[in-house]
Amino acid sequence: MERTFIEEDWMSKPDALVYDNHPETLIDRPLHYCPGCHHGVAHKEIMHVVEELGIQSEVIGVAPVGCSVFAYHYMNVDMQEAAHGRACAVATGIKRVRPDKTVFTYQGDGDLAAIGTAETLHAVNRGENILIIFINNAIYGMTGGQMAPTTLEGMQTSTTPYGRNIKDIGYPLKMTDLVAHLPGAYYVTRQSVHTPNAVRKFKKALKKAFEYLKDERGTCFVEIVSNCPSGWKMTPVESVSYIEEKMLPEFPVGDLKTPEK
Amino acid sequence: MERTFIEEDWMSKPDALVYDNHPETLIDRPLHYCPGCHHGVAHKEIMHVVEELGIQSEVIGVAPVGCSVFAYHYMNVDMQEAAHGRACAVATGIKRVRPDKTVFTYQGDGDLAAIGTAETLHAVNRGENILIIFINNAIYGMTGGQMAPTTLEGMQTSTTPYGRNIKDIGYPLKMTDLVAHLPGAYYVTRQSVHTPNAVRKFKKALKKAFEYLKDERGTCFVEIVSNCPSGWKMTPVESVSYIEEKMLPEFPVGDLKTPEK
Amino acid sequence: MSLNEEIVIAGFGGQGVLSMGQTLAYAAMLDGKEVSWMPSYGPEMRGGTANCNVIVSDERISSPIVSTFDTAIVLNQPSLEKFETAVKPGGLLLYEASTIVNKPTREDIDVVEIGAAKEAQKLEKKQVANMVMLGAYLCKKPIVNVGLVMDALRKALPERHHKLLPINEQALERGKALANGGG
Amino acid sequence: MSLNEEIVIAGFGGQGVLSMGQTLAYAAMLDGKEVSWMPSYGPEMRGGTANCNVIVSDERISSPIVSTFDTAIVLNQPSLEKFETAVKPGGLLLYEASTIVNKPTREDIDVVEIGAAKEAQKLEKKQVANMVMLGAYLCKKPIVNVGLVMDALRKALPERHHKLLPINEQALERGKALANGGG
Amino acid sequence: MSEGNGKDVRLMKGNEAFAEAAIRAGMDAYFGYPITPQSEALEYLTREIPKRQGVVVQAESEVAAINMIYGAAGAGARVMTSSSSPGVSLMQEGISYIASAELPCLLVNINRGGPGLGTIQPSQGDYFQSTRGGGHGDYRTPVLAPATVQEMVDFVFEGFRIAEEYRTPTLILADGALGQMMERVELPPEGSLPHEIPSWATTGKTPDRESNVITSLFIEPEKMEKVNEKLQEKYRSMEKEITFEAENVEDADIVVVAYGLSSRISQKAMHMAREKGIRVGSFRPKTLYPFPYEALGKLAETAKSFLVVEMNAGQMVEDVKLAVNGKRPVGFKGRMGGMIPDPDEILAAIENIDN
Amino acid sequence: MSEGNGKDVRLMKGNEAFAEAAIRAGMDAYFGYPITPQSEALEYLTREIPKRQGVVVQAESEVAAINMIYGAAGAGARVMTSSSSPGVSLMQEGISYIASAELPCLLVNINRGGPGLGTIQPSQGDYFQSTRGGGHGDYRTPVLAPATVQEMVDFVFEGFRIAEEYRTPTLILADGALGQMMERVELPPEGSLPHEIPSWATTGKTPDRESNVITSLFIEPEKMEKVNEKLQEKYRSMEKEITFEAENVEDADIVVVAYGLSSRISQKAMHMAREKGIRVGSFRPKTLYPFPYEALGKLAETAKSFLVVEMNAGQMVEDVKLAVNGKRPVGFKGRMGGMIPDPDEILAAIENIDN
Amino acid sequence: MARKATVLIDKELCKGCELCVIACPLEGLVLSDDLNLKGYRIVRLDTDKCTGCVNCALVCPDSAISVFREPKAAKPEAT
Amino acid sequence: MARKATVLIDKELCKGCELCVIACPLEGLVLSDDLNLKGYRIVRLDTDKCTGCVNCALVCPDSAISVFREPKAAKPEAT
Ligand SMILES: Cc1ncc(C[n+]2csc(CCOP(=O)(O)OP(=O)(O)O)c2C)c(N)n1
Ligand SMILES: Cc1ncc(C[n+]2csc(CCOP(=O)(O)OP(=O)(O)O)c2C)c(N)n1
Ligand code: SF4
Ligand code: SF4
Ligand code: SF4
Ligand code: SF4
Ligand code: SF4
Ligand code: SF4
Ligand SMILES: [Mg+2]
Ligand SMILES: [Mg+2]
Repeated sequence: MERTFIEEDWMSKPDALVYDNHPETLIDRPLHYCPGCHHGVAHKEIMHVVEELGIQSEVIGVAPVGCSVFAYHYMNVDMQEAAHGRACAVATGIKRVRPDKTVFTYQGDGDLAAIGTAETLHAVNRGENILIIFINNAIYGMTGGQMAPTTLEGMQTSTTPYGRNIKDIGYPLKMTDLVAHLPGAYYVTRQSVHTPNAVRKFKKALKKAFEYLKDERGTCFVEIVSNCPSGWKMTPVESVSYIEEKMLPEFPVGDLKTPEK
Repeated sequence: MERTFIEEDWMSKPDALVYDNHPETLIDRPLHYCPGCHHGVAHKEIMHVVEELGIQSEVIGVAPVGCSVFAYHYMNVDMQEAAHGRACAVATGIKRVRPDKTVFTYQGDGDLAAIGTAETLHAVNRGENILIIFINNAIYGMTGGQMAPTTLEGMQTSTTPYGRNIKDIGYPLKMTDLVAHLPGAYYVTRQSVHTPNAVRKFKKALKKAFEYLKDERGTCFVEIVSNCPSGWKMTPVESVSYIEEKMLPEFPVGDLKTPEK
Repeated sequence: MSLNEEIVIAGFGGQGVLSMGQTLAYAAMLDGKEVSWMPSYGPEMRGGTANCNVIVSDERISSPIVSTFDTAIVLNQPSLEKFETAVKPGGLLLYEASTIVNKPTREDIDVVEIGAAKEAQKLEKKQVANMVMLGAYLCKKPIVNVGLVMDALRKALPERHHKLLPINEQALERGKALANGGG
Repeated sequence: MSLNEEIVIAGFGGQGVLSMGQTLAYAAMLDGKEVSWMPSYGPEMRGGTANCNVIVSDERISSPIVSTFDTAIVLNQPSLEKFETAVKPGGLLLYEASTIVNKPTREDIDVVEIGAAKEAQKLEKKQVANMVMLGAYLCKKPIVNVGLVMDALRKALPERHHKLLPINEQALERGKALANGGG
Repeated sequence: MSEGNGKDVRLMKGNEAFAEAAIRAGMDAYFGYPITPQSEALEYLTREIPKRQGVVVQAESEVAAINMIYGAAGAGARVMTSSSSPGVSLMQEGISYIASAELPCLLVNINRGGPGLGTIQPSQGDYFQSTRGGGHGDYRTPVLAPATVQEMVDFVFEGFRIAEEYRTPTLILADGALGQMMERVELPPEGSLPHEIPSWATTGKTPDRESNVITSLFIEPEKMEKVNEKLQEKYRSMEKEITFEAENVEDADIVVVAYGLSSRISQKAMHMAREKGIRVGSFRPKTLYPFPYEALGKLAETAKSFLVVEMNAGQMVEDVKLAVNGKRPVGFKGRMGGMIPDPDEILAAIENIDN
Repeated sequence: MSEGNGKDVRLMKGNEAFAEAAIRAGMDAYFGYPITPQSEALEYLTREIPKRQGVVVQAESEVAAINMIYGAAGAGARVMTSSSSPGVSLMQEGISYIASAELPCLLVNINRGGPGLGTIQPSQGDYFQSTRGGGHGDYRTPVLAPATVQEMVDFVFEGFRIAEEYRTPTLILADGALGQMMERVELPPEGSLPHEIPSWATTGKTPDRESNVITSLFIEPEKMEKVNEKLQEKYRSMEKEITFEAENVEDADIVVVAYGLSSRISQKAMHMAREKGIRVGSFRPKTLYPFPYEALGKLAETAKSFLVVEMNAGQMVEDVKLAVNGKRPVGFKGRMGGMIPDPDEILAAIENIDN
Repeated sequence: MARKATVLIDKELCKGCELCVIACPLEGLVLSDDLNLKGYRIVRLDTDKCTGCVNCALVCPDSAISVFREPKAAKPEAT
Repeated sequence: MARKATVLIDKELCKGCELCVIACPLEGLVLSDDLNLKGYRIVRLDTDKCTGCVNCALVCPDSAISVFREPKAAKPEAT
């Protein structure tokens, strides 16, 4: 691997590596995602946060069914692969029997907001002390780009070939807003990872979420407005503009609920 | 039956009967409910409204699994008995293939707000042109008085024998509030039937709901804050006070969303 | 002949129908008998009625649900309607006086009216009407002695309710007396 | 001998791998042959690769999925790695010149490099690289004639794209020429 | 993509073929949820139905989809859903309800490798679930097992007919390969399967009739037993729908029994064996329920042994044994978890018996 | 309610008895959803667990409950859920996942009359679902069929042991009567079934080991086939767990085969028949899967015929036929939809064979 | 004085829940000691002053109550 | 002039998505014509001015980028 190659003398100094692309918490293995897919960004930065907080041995993750079904191939923490939509129920099961652990789910919009609606809302309503990471790319990536509940109005997908028609099939579902309305939710935020600064903000929010979990006062919920270049039939670079121009107006980033409020 | 017995001369005049306890839309059959159960009040008045609107032949109802599973024994309209929690999906199926009909569901809080959470919210989010009647008695009546998602804090049920503990099992779920947040919801209201005036208001709201349905602009949703003397282990009369003093503060009546707003 | 007594106890929800059956079954179990107790369950409960089958036997019990009975103890009118015909010829039908409008009509069985509610009122504890009834039954069919019933109650009731044991015993005795034509 | 040709076509998602296979299968179907076309499907697509099996036969086809091939047409390096070993001895391996870093090494099969992408660029329509490749294949194994391939394209393409037929035909011909050592 | 000889002949994917067939069979509505390897059906329908006739709704889950089917079927519509193994498992409660309420509908399971999330590759691991009613209670569903894309089309028509004639949910069980592969198909003309709204459907109570009620609840066990007796009677009467394909069985020493994709491969193996002089026949049930017990039982009088080939751990083996009833040995050759057997290994299994 | 003779003897409802047994067997967590006729289990546990040890959560549905079970079992806990027929149907996907991921857990199905919403009365209509894996793919679950409230207790201990020894979801299948009735039970002491957190469980990755992963996804069919082979091997190895109860079979002309409640009634009928001089024996499988094929097959050498008695349409009949393998006729007497046969009608069926 | 309004209570439908009792503004309904065939104590009207306000009927869960009111003298029909 | 910071790009991990390219404030990363073994065109650093801002690494989905910055001269240790 080239990354062990030293080009300048100072590079071998201990502090020189300011961004380590493979922290201990990230398994060194090529990702299976399409080029430019934000799942990769999210995985990597979640694991950076786990590394920075030094909680690797406390964490138990739950992977969904969706493109990120193999999250456990990359995240170097104990993990369980849940059935489609049931990650929050699985996380509940884990957390209830291992109350001293930090349990998180990582779920797509099909998983969390379609088939998993009940499990998600009820876990939050019970105030389960878990962290739900919701990666919303407004489409079913895994199965070939079908409409998700979060698909934007007019957006073309393989099951809305003429664009999502509100009258027929309804509105982009704002799960995060619903979650924020539940008293069991403790910290609820929506972020994105489409620019370096967005990534920085996401990391900060995620770190907060992990920390708030320790309060044991309810569910933490972090949405990531994300992309799917393949499903959107765009280049990764185009997908970044689409996020900026279409996704964020519908799903604006920011905290929806904080413990202080 | 005694009700054909005429005590005063004027009683045989055509206009004398100002409250007919058995309109054509209500099947003349003793109800199986416990004494004082509000399911009976709700059934009767829903059918009075159908009668008054003259829509008996247009209406298709969906009964839930819950004490009102036999609603079709009483409501003299075409009906389908849905699986537990799935009434909104069943109603969607009916309405999509019979778009000219008026389709309603009648569901308890276990049915609609626990196992049926996803089906309910997604039907509303799709803006299905159906009417959802949600009878919330804060308990699972049918199965013997277990906790429902809407059970009040501290309330004793057969599965919260020491009172509902928020920390452990979460908060009374306000489904109607969640529904009102969805753009697919057209008219959302919460009513009760515990006093004569409450019944009058409920009827008015229900009539509006049926009428709004004709606009074909989204889902109408009517919650009825209701009782379960058996599950609550109270007399019917005590249950009326409980509604007034405990239920209504948590579930206040009124419109949550109207087409005008 | 070996004992095999099949009983139905039926009435309203609040009348202590189920616990009467349990107490009887428990007492018989303490006596070394094979016993089973089986409640009716389900939506028919919604109407407010409840009933249970109790079987006390010297032999292993096959099914806890039976459709004809050696004894029916009925505490309200709908139960009478439901179970009068289910009593085996020569069997016993005990009923609560105050709740029955249309009296039983069968003549091939032993029909006994008991004013258990009234008797309980006299004891100033209407909850023990079921024990009056049980006492009456045990008078007619002494399949287990009252001492064991008291043992059963002692074990079934939580400690803090043991102060109620004496009144239950009184009720049982009054029931016996009533069934004996006394009281 | 009766015809039974089993082909795999593999490359990146955007390279027209699947439609190349469909066109071939369709043409052979028009020729009265038994055909099957089977895509790879599933998460391995996430990496951006795609492949399909095509079988053209005089006889009823048993399984549409086979693990060794008479011909492999590969359009990128990972596909070469995956399928080089799967070509039957004596079989044919066609590969796209521009995407292959490490060349194939087998000597018991017929290995042909085709600069299909470059050729398509010359035609100023990079989408037809797959047809160049198909032409090259049909030169090596004329299991169906180019006229039928054009018929297949005509039927498969929506009317509004029929203006593209000529350039596709050109591409097919260029491919044939390339494989013939020409071009 | 038609051949232009009057017949409507195309090269089609199994998933698209059965979707197109449904439109042509006059399907009123489809409710479904994406899952590999059958999502193309929903995709095809969302593309075609807006241009043609009917309703198509992407449900929020398979649980919702099957209950939408219940509702629409109860309202008298001709309806279909499709899914693959995990999704079909989620439908089991709903299917039991539909069977009990006696509603007609067509379900398609494009079987993938299980259990659990498994693989998305072709499998026949859902045989038990399909033929024994994976849901609760004593119900069965007729199960049709196509072996070609053409049959994916034909069995849609057949499936709707059976569903409506017997008022029963009817299942097409095919493996992932049949859903994904393209083959030549000839499509029947649109509207060739007539359909009237049945009188029992919930279409609004008119003054001339009592209210129609669709339910599966019969709280008194005496009534529920009657319902069950009626169902069992119906299942018995379905025996006349049994179909199968037998080849070379007359003189066969060994009969290979297989359905769907594995039957095609088995037939190839049979031909290979015949070339080697081994007298092999092939028997393919097209209906897995009701199962051709009788026809297979008769073969036990002439054949010396049976070999069942499945893409599972040997589920149909039980039915074959029940048919053969101890008269002859029943062997098994299977692949699991998404693997497809090849003709050579079946041939080897045949030769193994023969020796 | 103990007898006070040292032993802990009580008069208990089946539902409460198995719940109490679970606490005594060291259950770490229970996740469930109310449904008649088994809601008393959840009620009992919500009452007892706060005073004792463990976790109890009322889930929002059976789908959620079974997935909570998956999570908790994956984290190494000893877990149980219970439900009744429609609820168990909803769990089928989850059970298939648990089987595939090889997680131990105990499931209790207090079977009621189906299909559909049906009745809430006792039934054995879920035999197929239980023994053939109602979910997708080639998995099985060991199935224990208690016939007394005492066995409802004993089989909880047995069930946890089997679940953990084989890393498999294990099912107790009992009918509604066994859940609702009270009988005498003797309770084993608390903590008599040791339990350690298994090394494969997700308990947090420590530096001394790789991360633990619980999954049922093996996307390459080659791997998934391996997983399946391992499962099949495991199922074969379970055969040593087969248990049954045979009475009067040595000299029997007719063997009545029944499980659960119907076996009790059948035994009564057997005694009645013996009194009439008919040589009847009774055979009761306690494990429905793995099924005692061999033991029953041996009886086919001495008995002249078999009569299967079930509270369903004749589901175990298939297993008995598979065991008897054509050697003897297999008759059937059943009631459906929540009806319970009485000894007289079984006797009549016996006499019918005898003549 | 003749009554202006009255209610009819279907004895066999009444379950004695007393919801009508607390709904009557006149406190005109009372639980009697009579049992119906189901064994419920039933309600009866114990006033001549009933106004026909229908309150009781509205809250009765069992549709046991119908309400009658003396019609106003019919207006002479317009010709 | 020696570089003050640089990035290392793992060639075999890069998928040529260009998200890093648009993230670099210096426009210092470019898609090269080189293919890696998977057949992706890969990105390379085309500047000496890299500041080590880590923007590129943050947005790289495939963890292909690590960033190095010359450490400040260590402060003399307190004794
Ligand atoms: C029960 C069930 N239904 C459907 C599927 C098929 N399926 C797999 S992933 C998925 C949706 C993926 O979309 P999303 O959750 O948004 O994740 P993404 O791939 O977009 O990251 C579906 C429908 C399944 N595996 N299981
Ligand atoms: C799948 C399934 N799970 C559980 C049940 C059992 N069940 C029947 S009704 C009910 C809840 C009833 O509560 P609710 O909906 O509030 O209605 P209520 O009786 O209070 O009117 C439950 C859990 C069932 N029938 N089906
Ligand atoms: S399909 Fe979409 S979500 Fe899935 S890996 Fe590709 S780009 Fe990412
Ligand atoms: S149990 Fe409760 S909800 Fe059900 S009928 Fe009785 S009072 Fe009504
Ligand atoms: S109609 Fe009004 S006044 Fe008359 S009894 Fe009823 S509530 Fe009382
Ligand atoms: S409200 Fe109706 S049921 Fe209740 S007491 Fe009055 S009349 Fe009887
Ligand atoms: S570290 Fe900053 S300056 Fe350097 S290449 Fe990356 S984005 Fe550009
Ligand atoms: S972001 Fe990463 S994968 Fe994408 S081009 Fe840059 S280095 Fe390559
Ligand atoms: Mg998505
Ligand atoms: Mg309720």
